[in-house]
Parts: sequence; structure tokens; C-alpha cells
Amino acid sequence: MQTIKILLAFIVLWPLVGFLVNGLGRNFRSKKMTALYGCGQILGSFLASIYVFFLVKENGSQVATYFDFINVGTLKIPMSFQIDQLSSLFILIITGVGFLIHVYSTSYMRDEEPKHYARYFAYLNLFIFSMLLLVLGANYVIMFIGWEGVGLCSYLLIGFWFKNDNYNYAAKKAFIMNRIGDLGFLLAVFYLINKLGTVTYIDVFARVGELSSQDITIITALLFVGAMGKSAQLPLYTWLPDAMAGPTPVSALIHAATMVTAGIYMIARSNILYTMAPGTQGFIAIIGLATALFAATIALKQNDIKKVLAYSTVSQLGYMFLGLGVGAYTGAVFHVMTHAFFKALLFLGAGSVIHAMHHEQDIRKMGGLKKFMPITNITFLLGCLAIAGVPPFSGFFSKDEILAAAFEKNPILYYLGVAGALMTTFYMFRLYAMTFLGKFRGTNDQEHHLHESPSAITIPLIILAILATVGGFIGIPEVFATNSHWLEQWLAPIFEGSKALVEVHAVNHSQELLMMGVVTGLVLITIMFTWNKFSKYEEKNIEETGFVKVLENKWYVDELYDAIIVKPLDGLAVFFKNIFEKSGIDGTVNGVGRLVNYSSRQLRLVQSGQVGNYILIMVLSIIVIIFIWINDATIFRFISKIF
Amino acid sequence: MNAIILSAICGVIMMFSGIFTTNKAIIKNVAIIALLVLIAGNLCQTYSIYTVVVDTKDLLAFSKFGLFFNTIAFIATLVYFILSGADIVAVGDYAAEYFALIFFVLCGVSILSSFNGLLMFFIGIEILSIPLYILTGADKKNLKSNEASLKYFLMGSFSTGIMLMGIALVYGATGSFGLASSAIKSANGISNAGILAPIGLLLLFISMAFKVSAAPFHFWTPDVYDGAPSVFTSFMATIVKAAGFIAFIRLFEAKAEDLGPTWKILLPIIIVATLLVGNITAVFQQSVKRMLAYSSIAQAGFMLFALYSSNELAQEGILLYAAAYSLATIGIFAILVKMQDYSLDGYNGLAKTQPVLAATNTVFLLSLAGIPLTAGFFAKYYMLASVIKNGGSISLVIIAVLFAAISVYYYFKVIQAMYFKEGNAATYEIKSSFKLSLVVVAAIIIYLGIFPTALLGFLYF
Amino acid sequence: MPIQYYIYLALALFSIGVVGVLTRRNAIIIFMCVELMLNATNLLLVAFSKMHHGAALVADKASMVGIDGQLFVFFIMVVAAAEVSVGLAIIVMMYRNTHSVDVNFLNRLKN
Amino acid sequence: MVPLLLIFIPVISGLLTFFLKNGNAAKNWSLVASVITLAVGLYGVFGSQNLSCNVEWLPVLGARFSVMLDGMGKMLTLLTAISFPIVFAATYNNQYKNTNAFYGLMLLTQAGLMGVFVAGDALLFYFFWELALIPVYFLCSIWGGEKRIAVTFKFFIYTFVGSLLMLVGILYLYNLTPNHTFAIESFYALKLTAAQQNIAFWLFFIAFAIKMPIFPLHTWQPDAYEQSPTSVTMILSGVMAKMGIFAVIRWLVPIFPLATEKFGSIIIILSVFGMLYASLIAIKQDDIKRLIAYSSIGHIGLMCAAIFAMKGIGLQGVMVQMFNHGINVIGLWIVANAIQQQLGTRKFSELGGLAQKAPILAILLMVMAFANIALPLTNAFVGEFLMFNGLFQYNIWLATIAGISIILAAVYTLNMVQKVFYGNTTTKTENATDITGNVQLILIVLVVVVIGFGIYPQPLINLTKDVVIAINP
Amino acid sequence: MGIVQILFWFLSLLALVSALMVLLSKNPVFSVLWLIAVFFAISGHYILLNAQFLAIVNMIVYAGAIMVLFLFVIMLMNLNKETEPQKNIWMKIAGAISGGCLLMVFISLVKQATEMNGKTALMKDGSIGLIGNLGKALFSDFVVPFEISSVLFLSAMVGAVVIGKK
Repeated sequence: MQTIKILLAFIVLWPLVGFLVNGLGRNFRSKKMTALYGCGQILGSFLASIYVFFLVKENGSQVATYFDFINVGTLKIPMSFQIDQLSSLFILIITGVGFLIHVYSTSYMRDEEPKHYARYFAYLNLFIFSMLLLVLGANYVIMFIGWEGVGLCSYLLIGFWFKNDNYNYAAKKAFIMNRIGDLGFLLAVFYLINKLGTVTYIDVFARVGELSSQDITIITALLFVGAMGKSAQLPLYTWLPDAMAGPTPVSALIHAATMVTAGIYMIARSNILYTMAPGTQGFIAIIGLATALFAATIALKQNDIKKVLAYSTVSQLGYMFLGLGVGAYTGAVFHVMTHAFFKALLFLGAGSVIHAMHHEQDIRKMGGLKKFMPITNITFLLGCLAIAGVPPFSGFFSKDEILAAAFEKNPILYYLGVAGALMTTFYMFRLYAMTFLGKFRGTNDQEHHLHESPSAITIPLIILAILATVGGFIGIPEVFATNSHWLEQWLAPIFEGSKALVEVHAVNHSQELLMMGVVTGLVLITIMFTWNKFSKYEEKNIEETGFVKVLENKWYVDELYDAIIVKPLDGLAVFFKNIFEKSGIDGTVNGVGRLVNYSSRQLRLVQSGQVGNYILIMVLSIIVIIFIWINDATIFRFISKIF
Repeated sequence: MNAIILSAICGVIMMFSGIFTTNKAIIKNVAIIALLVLIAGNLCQTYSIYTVVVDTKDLLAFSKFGLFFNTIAFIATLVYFILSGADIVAVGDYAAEYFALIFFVLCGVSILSSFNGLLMFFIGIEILSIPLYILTGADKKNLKSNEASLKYFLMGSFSTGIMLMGIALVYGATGSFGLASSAIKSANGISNAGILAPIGLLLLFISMAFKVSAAPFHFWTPDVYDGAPSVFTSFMATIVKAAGFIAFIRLFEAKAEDLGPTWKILLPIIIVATLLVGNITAVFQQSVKRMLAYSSIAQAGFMLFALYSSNELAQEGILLYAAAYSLATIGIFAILVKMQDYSLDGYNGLAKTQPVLAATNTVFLLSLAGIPLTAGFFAKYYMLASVIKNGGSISLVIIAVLFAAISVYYYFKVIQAMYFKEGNAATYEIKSSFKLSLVVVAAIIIYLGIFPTALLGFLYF
Repeated sequence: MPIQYYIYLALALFSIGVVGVLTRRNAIIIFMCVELMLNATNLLLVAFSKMHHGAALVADKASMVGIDGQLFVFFIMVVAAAEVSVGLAIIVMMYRNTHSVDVNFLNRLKN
Repeated sequence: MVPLLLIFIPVISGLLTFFLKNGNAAKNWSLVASVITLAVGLYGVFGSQNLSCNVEWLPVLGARFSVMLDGMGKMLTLLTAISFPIVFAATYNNQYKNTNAFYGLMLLTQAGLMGVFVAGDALLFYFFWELALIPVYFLCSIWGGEKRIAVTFKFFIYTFVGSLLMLVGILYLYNLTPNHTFAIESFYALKLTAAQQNIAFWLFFIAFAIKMPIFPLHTWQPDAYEQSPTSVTMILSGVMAKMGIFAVIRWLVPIFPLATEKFGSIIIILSVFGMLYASLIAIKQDDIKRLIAYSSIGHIGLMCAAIFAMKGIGLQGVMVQMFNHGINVIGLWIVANAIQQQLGTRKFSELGGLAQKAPILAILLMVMAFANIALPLTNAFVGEFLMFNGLFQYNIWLATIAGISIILAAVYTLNMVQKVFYGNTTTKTENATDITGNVQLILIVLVVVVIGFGIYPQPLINLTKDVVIAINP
Repeated sequence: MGIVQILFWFLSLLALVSALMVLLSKNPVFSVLWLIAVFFAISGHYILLNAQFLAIVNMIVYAGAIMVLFLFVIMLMNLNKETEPQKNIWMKIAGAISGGCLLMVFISLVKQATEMNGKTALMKDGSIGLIGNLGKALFSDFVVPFEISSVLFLSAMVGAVVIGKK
């Protein structure tokens, strides 16, 4: 117990130390030191995580409580970590992939001046810290801390090159969109506190029975809103493509491998709640699938290498939510993992390309890079195959598991899912072909400088490529071998609660095999088609029209949001500021003052200086007073109502 | 009785001192000494050390309240002499006579604080008024002064006429000029009071309202205060006015019932009207002197609360109010007299040229505005408290405080001029002794603002 | 004589005085009208004193009730005399400076 | 004993300051004095036992000079004690004409604030309430911006009307107390009828609402904050705004339970609307000071709403937030002051790219800004989390609507950060330098406090727990 | 209708008429003379009421001293002809009307004053008006106001000097 407590503290705090050291020392430490330190910290956490992983293997889930974060009346929110099969898996992914990307960054960011270089690593470490907090937290509040923390880091890293205002806008957009989600998350937490008086996972899941089904539905829905923001689902996905403003390794780490999967983690974590809320589950499934397809369609016509990957990320996340929606929690987590591998790989590959192309991101200006950068080429190709779901690459297994579960729920979901998969294959290979095949379309001096990236970049690529290739084998479906789904067994304790609630009757094997075969066939066909369509791609700038144009412009979603949300709010704000506040409220206040002044100016005219008038007024008022008095004082009575 | 006799004698002494010397400094000092004697005499009676025994046949009745008010009035006068004495003698050639008249006024004050019948009341009012007509016109070459005095005189005598008619009617109805009898009469019901008595009281009330410048009988106040020589304005606006209120209260605390329920309605209207006229009109004044005239109307509105809720809290209150208001106003006028330009702009930047004056003046103004830590706050406090204690209407109190807020508006205009506006306010030469006495007065005001009971403590034994 | 008569008479004189004060602009005449008002009250007081006296006589032949009313009148005359001396002095002073006793010219003091 | 010291150290040192002719002497002297006060305040929080003092004052009126420190009082006096030295140190380089008067008045203000927080007698409370106001009036009118006189005057009259109404209310209650006393206990002991409560409640509440300020009584506030000298603004928003909140908790809610329940909904709706309203306006501001002013209206609105929700957890949140908001907003003002002192402008349109020129300032502001939008692990998060909880328990929809302000807060705060620190430098900022040592030091201290209470808020909660239980068992 | 009644009505009429003439006559001197007439009428009333002392005093002090003083002043300023330029007619009307209203109000009052019904003023009888009784009362019960009124005269005297002296 004690060891685990210390270990977890170490895993979480070690990157924080890295952040502090790099951050504070950024002015007087060499890049080498910084890089070494930045990576070292994560490596430390990674190794610790491996150890923890095995500890968990031995003695299962444990909770390490450190101190009372908030302790008000009946509400107790301890600062405590819960390490179990799920979180141990995630911390492995985070620290592992994180480490690779740190290594990659050392070389990728080397052109920065030392202090910004250090700032970069500080942010990156801080991100790892928050992400670990997110997954390790033993209650929703701790998770929320990490949840917002990663948002902060993504804000900082997207806006890393803060001189460029567009980047800043992108960063701001990301943060605010996340906040919208966070509000949902918070409300869910309030709801829990309001109903159960606790937010600790164990208690909540234990006492879930006390909640009415309606409560559960509301809570889960609100939590899912949070997930929408963080994991870029419809309608809150638009920040993710813009987030590509940040440095490419950041996109790889935050916007592909780890942060954006926080939503999936959260739902997997609270799977019991979701299983008990079929309504929400259906909703999630639909949103997930819709996102998957929608993003895929957009990706079809993007020409910015990172944008394509961004949209594919959104779409893949959609798949994961589809998985969650149909109750394939394992599948979703599985896909998170594989996706972490191959999407990180793809991003890093893209980064390598961009690096070689001197920050040229438009694939129409590329092509034929195969011969210039072989390693990148190979690894990237592997990544594409993985994401396309070609057996036996990792993507195949995870995606297949989700689709199978989807078919289980409702064949339509399945067919649409397959369609999405094919689109994925299409745009990925379009990307690959346009980048690496054909002949080079860039400028000459670009061509001269083309070269393979240094080892600090290629080694992570290779490692990730291997993972992307073989990573799938930890979850071989029943079809091929019994009890071979290691991941499922590993995660079983987490999902047993849900399992108990809904009985899963797997698709019979023959049908599953058939489906696999068909899909694989389709995928291969698509690959061939795109391969030779785009390998001889010639740049022809003819104005696209009709539907294609809509796709190119991403369905005009940003414009739509601008029109229906941003503009009206803006107008309202302006109205409040310039009219309502100035003339309305303040006007009334000043109006009182003006009234006093005005009446003063009028009243002083009575003081005419004429004794005659004075006495006249006196006499008149005497008359009035007496007159009213003798007439039974009715008027006085009336006034007495006032006083 | 001491006070009445002594003040009369002091007046005579001052008259003759004018014959023996023309040195104004001496005259002033004589006056101060005489006043000290007067105060001593009055205190002798207050603490029943020695009292001149005169069988007044029930025409006068000396209460602790009245005697204590005398003390306050005399001390206020002392402060007034000390601060403005030099300016009094500077008004004209008749230094001694001015002091004599002031002493006669004080005689009237002490009568008004002890009358026990309409006869003495009437004589007291007249003794109070007639010297004032003269003091108002003391600056003979100044047309404003003349005009003020004539206006004051005409309207004053007119109100005297009304007062007498009131007295006559009361006499007709009750058959006596005493305060007590009609109180007894009213004890067994308003029905017996008939109509003439209440109407008589109404006329009396109106004439008194005139004396204390309550709307709508306030018209003389701004003109007279504005026209009269500033030093005498200061005297009129403070001691005389306070005395008027004492008379008012002593006259009506016994008789209010005769007016029946309407009484409790008529008064609020008068109060609100007075507050309204005073505060609102003051806002626009450019001349500080005139602004103070209106502010004195506003203050009168507040003092009327003591009449509205005639309980012992109100009595203490009116004493405190008299003290606080008199001290502050005397101080402000003493400074005003030193200014070369009475307009608001004349005060611009006084804080730089005369920091002490500015500071003390600020204290006085804060006191008038009723800001806590100054005596003025507790003065207003007592008024409001007395109303609420009588279960009087909250709404009336709220109206009152809102007007108090308005009063802050114009008092602070002066403060703004002194501290925040650029300019160099021109003053006549100022003795350091003057500054010192100003500081002392300010200190007293602040002390009373923290321990008001120090003043009122006398009443509790 | 019924007391009402005297009351009416006095009030009538009083009102005439008031009218005079209101309608004339010669300071002296205004002042005279004020004197008229005073006299009206004097008359009323005397009448009342006699009224009370008469009421009291019924009970006690030697009663002096009502004497205070007449003495009050006496004091009013005293005061009036004093007022007049001062008032006329003021008017004279005014006249010296402005060569007019017209109250309508008294308008230096106003807002 | 401690409360007396807390009041009289500032009073005496303040009065002495007026006689120090040398400006720097006055500065240092008042800095020292405030530090001493801080020491006493800390002693009051941790060490001391005898925390109340009750002596004769006006026996006739039933007013006693009774001061006492409970949890809330301790916390707020501590806030006051902390904020003054911080302000003095942070604005040490600001130059004022006749410095001694400035610092003297500042110390008197501190005395007034202290008094308000410790007063156990209604009349005394009213006295200090005004005493805190008068010096501020002079401070703002003499040392403020170009529109100072009019603006400050408005501010003064506005608040003065409020406090006069409160005075009427106090008198009203005083008159109802059996033995005619102003003691707070006897006010609590009053059993008021609904009718009585309905009158007196508003008399008190208006005064407090103006002070906080609550929509729609807030219009004096942005102007006043903008026009006052920044060090005064810090006090105004950091501490003085808390007077209103404090007063509601101490003098309103316990005395008028029925009215609180009856009018609570109205007030909460007003406050919530005010939050959104202020946040929206803040988005459109072009001036750092005005932006902070409006943002603080928003935060105060939340506190007020949480109070009237009358849920223990929410009240606890208010307690915590009173302290934390004070710290955070002072931090923001310090940044604003640093910028204005150095660049002579507060307009976003004229700023930009400061992150390159003044990285330290940028980082410190970043922390303050994120504290302002209640990011977790900053102190503000705890308070807002609890307050929203309370509001949520009161009414889900109100809480949801109020929650929108979380988003809006992010919008305007990030706007500010971006426009001031990011992007490219402008003509004004291109030769800016980083902040001076003292400001750095102060800001770092603040940041430490912000993060410290963000990670471990329990001390604040424990300090004020009893008060909450007393109000809402 | 006894002699008393006749005299009463005659004097009342005389008083009212001459009072009206006071404010109607243009020439101040005439006003003074009419006012004297009023005073005489009132003195007549006093005699009817058997208030002899007051009657005499009224003649001596008012008609004698005060009005003569008025006459002196008027002569001194020689206002003895049309001095008064035509004054704003509306003012006059307003004054007259309000004065009339005042009278109306008073009369209605007296009408309602039932407590006065049947009360009569004792005519040509009763000894309180006699100088001896008055003197006794004045120097016994009313000695204090009598003495104090000297202060009034003193101040009036001083005032007259201060103001009047060139």
C-alpha cells in the first residue's frame, strides 16, 4: 500500500518537478540540459508506471488517499488516486507515448531559442502531469482538475508561437470550446453531490442503485457533454482542426494520442452509470457515429496534411464513442490504445515531412518523398494500413471489435460504420499517395533540402510503427482463438459491473468471419483505387464546385456557429455596454441627479424677492390649511394614508 | 430668573461701556466677560447654587431643560463672540450697541426657555425679534442690509399680527393665557376644545413656523440671511433659531392634542415641504452664504421632527441639535466672513492657501451633513430615533434621510471647491488665535460626535 | 351683545388689514395696516375678557376674571409702540438710501 | 484585545502619517505600520484567545463599544491586514503629491474596514461603515483620474444613500429590541413578524447591495474603479466589496430569516442576471481596469446568489471566496498598475506583445488570470465550486444559467491576456521592460497564496466552518 | 334696540368704513387720518365695553403718539400726495381676493364655533376695565412682564439710535 502510494505520487509529481525546473530555469539552462531533463522526467514516470502496472497485475485495484482536498460538512473530496487495470493502462500509454514524443520534440523544436525551448518542454511536462492527474484521480473532482489542466496545457501549447495572432485565436477557441464541455461536466458533478453527497468512484458506483433512472440519464448526459468538448465530438469538434496551429509533436501527443481520449476514459471509467442509462448510450452511439462520418467526409477534401490527420482523429474518436455507445467498452479502450499508436505515428511522420519541407503543409506541394525519406515513408505507410484496419495491423482488431458490437446493437450502425471505415481508408491513402508517391511538386530549393530526419525523430517513428503494427495482438477476437483477448481479461474487473447488467451474446463466428472478410476486401479495393488515382496526382487548380466545395469548406460549420452563436452574443454584449448600461441604468441614476438640479432651478424662481408675493403665499397657505382643516380634514385623512 | 435679569443687566452694561470707551477691542472683551458672568449665573441656577427668587406668579417656570438650553445658547454665543467678535465690532460704529442688542436677544432667549404662559411667550418673542430687525439693518450704507431689515421687519410684524389673533382666539376659547389650563381642557376630549381654540393654535403654529422658517413661511429667510451682515446672520441662523424651536416645542408639547388627529398629519406635510424647499433650492446656489441660508431651512425641517414626536428623546435631541448645529454654523460663518469672495469659486483651493481653515470648515460641513464621528450625526440620529420610537411612519423617516443625502450634495460642493478644485482662495488676514479657536471648536464637534452623552449627561441627574 | 358680533367685527378688521398689507406697496401704509390688524386683535381680546368676566360674575360678584385679557391688550400696545419706533426708523433709513418707500423696489435680494 | 489593536494601530499610525512631511518617510512608515497590523492579524488568527472587547460607550443609547472576532471576522481582518502591505509595497514606486496625506487616509480606511469586520454593535458597525467610506472619498477625489470629482461624488452619494437607509433600518430594529440596545446578540434574538422583516430587510439590503455591488445598483462601480488611483481601487475591490458580502452574512441573513427566504429568489435572479450581464460587458471592454471592474461585478454576483441560496456548502464557498477573490483581484490590479505605470496606457488597442518584453509579468498575470476564471488548483476554484454547488442545490436551472458565466469569464479573461501579452508589440510596448523587483516579489507571494489555497483550501474552510453552521445548521 | 346697540352698530360701521378708506385712499396722509378714525371707533367700543383705561390708552398711545409719529415720517418724506405709482393690478386683485377668502374662512369658522353660542360680552358693566383694578393687577400679578417689557423698550431705543442716527 505504502509503496503504491509513494509510486503514484512520484509518477504524478515527477513531471511537475520537470515543469518547475524547466520553467523557472528557462533563462539559464542549455537546450541540452532542458531536453535531457524534460525527457528524463517522463522516462522516470514511465518506468514507475511499468512497475505499478505489474503491481496492479498482482494485487488489483487500489486507492491511495493523500489529504482532504475539500471537506465541507458531509461532503468529503479527498485528494486520492485510484490505480486499477484501466488507469494503469492509460498511464502506460500517456507516459510511454509521451516519452517518445518528448524525445521526438528534442529534435523537432531545436530551432527554438533556449528559453522558448525550455518553455515548450515545461508545458509538455505540465501536460503529462495534468493528464496523469486526470486518469489517476479517484473521484470526479480530481479528474476535473486534470480535465481542466490538460485544457490549459493545450491552450498554452497551441498558442506556443504567441506572436502569431491566428494561433492565439485557435488556442482561445480550443480553451473556450472545452469550457463549454467542462460546464456540463461540472453540472454532472454538482448533480452527483446533490443526489449522493459523494463523487468518489467507488462510492458512486456502489450506491448507483440509489439514483432514479432519470437522474442517471441526466448525469451521464451531462458528463457526455464534457466528453464532447474534450474529445471533439459533434457539435463541439471545431476546435480540434484549428488546434493544429500548435507544434506537430503537440498535435501528436495532445490532440491525437492522449488528451482527446480523456472523454473515452471518463465514460469507460463510469461505465456502470452508462450501462444503466440506455438512453444516453444510444445518444452517444449516434453522436459518435455521426461524428465519425461527418469528420471523414470533411477529411476527404482537405489538402493540409495536419488537417487531414486532425479530421481523421475526430472521426476515429467518433468510432470510440460508437463503441462506448454500443457497450463495447473494451473495444473503445482498445481503440484508444491502438489509435494512440498509429495516430501518434502518423502525426510524427507528418511532422517529419513538414520538417523536411520547411513547414510546408500543403500536400499538393509534396509528392514523391518516398525516395528522399525512406524511414518516414515506411512508418507512415504502416500507420495508414493500421488506421485503415488492414489485418493484421492494430487498427483492424480494435475497429473490428467496435463494429462487431455495433452490429450487435443495430446493423445500420454497422453499415454506416463500415462506410466510415472505407472513407478513412480513402483519405488516408490519398494523403499517403499525394505525399510520398508520384513526383515532387514543390519548389526546387525545397527539393534540394529534402532529407531524412535525424535519429531523434526516426527512432520514435520506428518504435511507434512497431507498436502500431503488433499492438493489435493483445486483443485477438474469439474468432481466431479462445481466451486470446488479453485486454478484455485485463479490463474485466472494470467492466464486470456492466457485464452483469447486460448479457452479451456474441455474434456467431461464421457471420463475424464473413463480415471481416467483406470489410477487409472492401478496404483493400479502396486502397488500390486511391493508390493509383493519387500516385499520379497533377496539381490543377480548378475551382471546385457544388458538394465538393462544401466539403472543402468543412460544411461551413464554423461560419454557421459564427452566425448563430458568436454574432448574436456579440450584439447583445454591445447593446448592454453601449445602450442598456449607459442610457438605461446609469441614465436613470444620473436622471435622479438631473431632476434634483432641474427642480432646484425651478424652485428658486419662487424666491422672487417681492415681499408682496411672499406675504401673499403665506396668506394663501394659511387659508388653505385652515380651510382644509375645517372641512373635516378629508384631504389630511388621505395624506395620512401616506404617512 | 438669573439668566433673564443678568442678560438684561449685561445689555445695559454694554450700552454704557460704549460711552466710556471707543476702543473696540476692550468692548469686545467686556462683552465676553459679561457673557461669562451670564453663563456662570445661569449655571448657578441650573445646579441650584444661588437663584434670584422672584415671585413670577406662574408666568415663568424654570425647568432643567430650559436652563440647560440657556447654557447651550450662551456657550454658543461665547464661541460666537470669540470667533466673530472682531467682525462684529467691524460692522459699524456702534460696537457697544450691537453687543447690547445681542444681550437683549439673549434675554429674550432665556424668557422663551422658561415662559409659562402666552403673555411671556409673546413678550419673549418680541424681545427676541426687535433687536434682530436692527442687527439685520446694522450695515446702514449697504442697500442689501437695509432691504433685508425692512423685509424682515414687515413680514415679522405681519406674523406677529397673526400670532396675536391666534392668542386672542385661544383666550376666547379657554379663558386663560396659560399653557396648563388648555392641556387640562384637552385631557377630557377634543370635543370640548371646540373650534376657536384649535384654530387659534393653528394661527400660533403658523406664526411660529414663520419664526423658525418652516415652509411655506420661510420666504424671509434666504433674503434676510443673505442681506444681513454675515456676522449677524450667523447669530440669527444659530442661537435665535434654536431658541425659536425651544419656544415652539415648549408651546406645543402641551397643546398639540387640541389640534386633534390632524395635527399629526399637518406636521409631516410641513416637515416634508421644509426639507424639500431647503434642500432642493440649496443645491443650485452659487453663493455659499445663500446656500447656508437654505441649508438652515433644511436643518429646521429636521428639527421639526422633535415637534412631531414630542417625547423626551426629542427634547434631548433638540438640545444636541441646537448645540451641534449652532457650533458648526457659527464656525462656517466665521470662516465665511474671512473670505473675500462668498461664491463657491471663492473657496477654490482654500486647502492650499489656508489648510487649517479648510480642514476645520470640512469638519463643520460634515457635521451639518450629519456624517458620523461629528456631532451633527447624533443630532440627526436623535431626531430620527425619536420619530421611530413614537411609532411614527418609517416612510417619513426615509424621505428625511433621502433629503439628508441631497444635503450632502451641496455641502460637499464646498469641500470639493476647497480641496479638489484648482485656485487660490483669497482671505483677509487671519490671526493664529482665530485658527486655534477654530480647531478647538472642530475638536468639540468631533468629541460630541463620539460621545454625545457628554453633552446630554447633564440631563440625567 | 352676542360675542359673535365682536368676533365678526374683529376678524373683518383683521382681514381688511391683511388685504391692505397685500395690496399696497407703500411700506408705511403696509405697516399701518399691520397696526390695524393688531387693533383688531385688541378689540377681540377686550371683548373676550368681558365675556369671561360676565360669565364669572354670575358666580362671584367680586371676580376679577378676564382682567388678564385687558392687560394683555395693554402689553400689545406697549410692544406695538416699540415696534413702531423701530419700524419707522428702518423705513427712514431705507428712504435715506433709496429715496423711496416702495416695497416693489426691494428686489436686490432674490435668486 | 486583538480587535482593538487591529483598529487602533491603523488609526494612530494613520493620524501620525499626516504629520510626516517627508514623502518617503510617510511611505515607509505606513508600510511598517501595515506590516505590524498584519502581524497582529496573524496573531489573531492563530495565537490569541481573548478576541472580544466590550466596554461602555453610550449607555444612554444602549450602544456599547463591543468588538469581537469570529471565524469570518478573523479571515476578513486577515485579508485586510494582508492587502494593505501588499498594496503599499506593490505601488511603492507610484508618485503622489503630498504623499503623507495619501498614506494617512489609506491607513484610516484600513481602520474603518477593520472596524466593520469586528463590530459587534449595530451603531458601531454603522460608524465604521462610514469611516471606511469618507477617506476613500478624499483619496479618489484628490488623487484620481481626470473625471475623478464627478465620478467619486456619484460613488459617495450613492453609497451614502444606502448607508442612511441602513441607519433607518438599524434604528427600526433598535426600537424593537426589548431593552433598547444595539448589541448584535439582541438583534439576533429579535422575533420579527413577516411584515416588520419585509420593511427592514430592504433598508439593510439596499445599503449592502450598493456596496457589493449587485445589478442594477452597480453603475457607480466601473467608473469609480477606473478613476480612482490604482492602489485605492485595489482596496475598493479587494476588501471593500467584501464589506457588502460580509454585512449580508453578519447583519442581514440571521436577522431576517423570513424575508431572506421570501426575497431570496428575486435577489438570486438579479445576481445571476448581473453575472451574465457584467461578463458580457466585460467582453467588450477596451480598458484593463474597466474589464477587471466588470469581472468583479460578476464574481460578487455569484457570491450574493450563493448566500441567498442558503445552503451550507454554498455559504462555505462564499466564505472561502471572499478571501480568495480579494487576493486574486488585488493581483490583477497590481498587474494593471504595473502596466499603466510603465506604459502610461490601459487600452488594449494600444497594448500587445508584452510577453516578449516582460515575460515574468506575463507569467504572473497568466496565473492571476486563470485564478480569475477559477481554474482548478487555483484558490478561486474551490470557492466557486462550492458556491455553484449551493446554487445548484437551490435551483438547477439558475445554477446552469449562472454556469454560462464560467465560459464568458474564460472569454474575456483570455481576450485580455491575448491582447495585452500576445501578438506583436505596438508603438507603446516595443521598448517596455519587465516589472521591478518589489512588484515581482509581491506578485510571486500572491501566486504562492493562490496556488497554495488552490491545492489545500482546508485552512480557510476550517476557519469559517463554525460561522456557516451558526447561520445554516 | 337700546342705545348700546345703536352705538355698537354705529361704531362698528365707522370702524369698518374708515378701515377700508385706509387702504383705498391714495394719499398716505389721508390713510393716516382714516386709521386714526378707526382707532377712535375702537376706543368707542372699549368704552362700550366699560374698558375705560384701555380706551384712554388707545387714544393717547395709538391715535396720539403712534399715528403722529407716522404723520411726522410721512411729512418728513413729504409723501403727502400721489406717491404710489399704479401698481400691478393683478397683485391688487389677488390680494383682495385672498383677503376676502381669509375673511370667508374665518366667518365660516365662527359659524361652526358652537361653543360661543349664547355667550355675550358684558356691556357697560363690570369693573375690571377700571384703572384702579388694572393698576393693582399690573403691579402685583403682572409685575414681571411689566418690568421685562422695559428691556423691550431699551432695545427699541438702542435700535432707533443705531438705525436712525445719521
